[in-house]
Amino acid sequence: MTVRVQENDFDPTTELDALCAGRDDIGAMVSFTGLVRGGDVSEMTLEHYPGMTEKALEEIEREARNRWPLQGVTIIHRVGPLAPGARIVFVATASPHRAAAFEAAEFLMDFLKTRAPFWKKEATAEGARWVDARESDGEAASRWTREKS
Amino acid sequence: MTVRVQENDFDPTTELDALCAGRDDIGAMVSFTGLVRGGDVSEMTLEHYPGMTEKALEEIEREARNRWPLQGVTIIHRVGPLAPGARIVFVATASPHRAAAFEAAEFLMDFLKTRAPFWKKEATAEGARWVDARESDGEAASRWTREKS
Amino acid sequence: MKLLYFAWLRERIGVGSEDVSPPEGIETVRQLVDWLKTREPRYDHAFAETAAIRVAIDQEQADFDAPIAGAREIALFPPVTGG
Amino acid sequence: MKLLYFAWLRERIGVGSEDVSPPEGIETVRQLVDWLKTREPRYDHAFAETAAIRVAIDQEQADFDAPIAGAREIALFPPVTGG
Repeated sequence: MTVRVQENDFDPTTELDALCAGRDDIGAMVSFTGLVRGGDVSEMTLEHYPGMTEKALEEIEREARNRWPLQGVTIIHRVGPLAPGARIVFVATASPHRAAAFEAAEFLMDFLKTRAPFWKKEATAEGARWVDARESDGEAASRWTREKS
Repeated sequence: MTVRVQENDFDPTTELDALCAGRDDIGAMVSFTGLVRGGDVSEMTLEHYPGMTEKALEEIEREARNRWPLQGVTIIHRVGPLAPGARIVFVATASPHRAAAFEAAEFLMDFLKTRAPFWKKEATAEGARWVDARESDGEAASRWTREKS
Repeated sequence: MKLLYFAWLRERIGVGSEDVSPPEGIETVRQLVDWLKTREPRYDHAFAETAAIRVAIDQEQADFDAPIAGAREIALFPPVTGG
Repeated sequence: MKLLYFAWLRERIGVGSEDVSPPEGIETVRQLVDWLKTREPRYDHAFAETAAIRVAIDQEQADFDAPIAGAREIALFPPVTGG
């Protein structure tokens, strides 16, 4: 299990290799990489709540492991200023089977987006603005509760 | 769009970087990496149908693009002998939004497993055996037809 | 008791954290926020819409009716937008 | 007409490809396979269970009732197991 909050960029291959290092019982690894979208955004700044962030990510990771047979989970979230096209977030899962790896990665992203204390501020030509929470993210997260009930 | 059948290994970071190179309108990239599982398997050999394989993969890719707003798709499948732990297959999708990237990657894998002409042969201490097609793979692929009808 | 503010809440209040000693009778997060609003206009402005504000007590998500007795660290912030 | 065999079908027949000239009256894949089975025991063994065999005509998936007239390349193989 790897949970990291960092300013620096990360390398997907290094993270995927670490996830399956030294074992040969993993059949499937799924990764999600979130990127800064440009358009009218010239820079994105990520603020977070040190201490709580790591706790929240570890709790999300624990929930995923309770639901799926996972052999490894990696969650990396960058903070600070990021240029368009830059990687923001990385989530990877390892499992014997692909359905579990896919579902768990999607679950991790849905919960990360609604429960982990990160906030995005966009710089544009008209000034800076805080990104509003999207209703669709809340809906995406709540479907995992509905499905289980 | 990248579709490759090759004996050599590949590098996930290189492939993901190529998928989003020179643009900043991609918000989400999902990758799937399939690995050779060990256990009683000492080596896995992948046979394929040159010519048809590429066509089948390109058709699968086209179908995914018809269903989801994808900005890029990469499909790489290795052939020849592979050791336990080795990468076999890589599928990556790029989209403005994560749900499309996740669904399309899962769709690509389900269809690749049931439509692309690859065959696996496992070497074990008791000899070599051809892997049987799994019924669950057929079910996974057919759910995409049901959902659309 | 340490209060933490994030994102636009931090910007409106003007500080990221501060130590406060709420008077007796302030027992819930809601009462704490109402008390803060009486202190200075910047708090009133920041907390104008409490529906848009989330709270964590000692780094665990909580709600506005949660008791604050014994809390070391209370964080107030807008809905999260990471990922 | 070129025939291609893959995986255990290739192993049972002993070659990966061969050129054949089916006699007149062989119009579908099923008839082609039935004709092959009459040639030598190794074909009979390979095609014992046609339910477990898939076919592609000129690199497109087809079924056993598909006509073979005009086909350049017919491939016979077990269900695929890649990915």
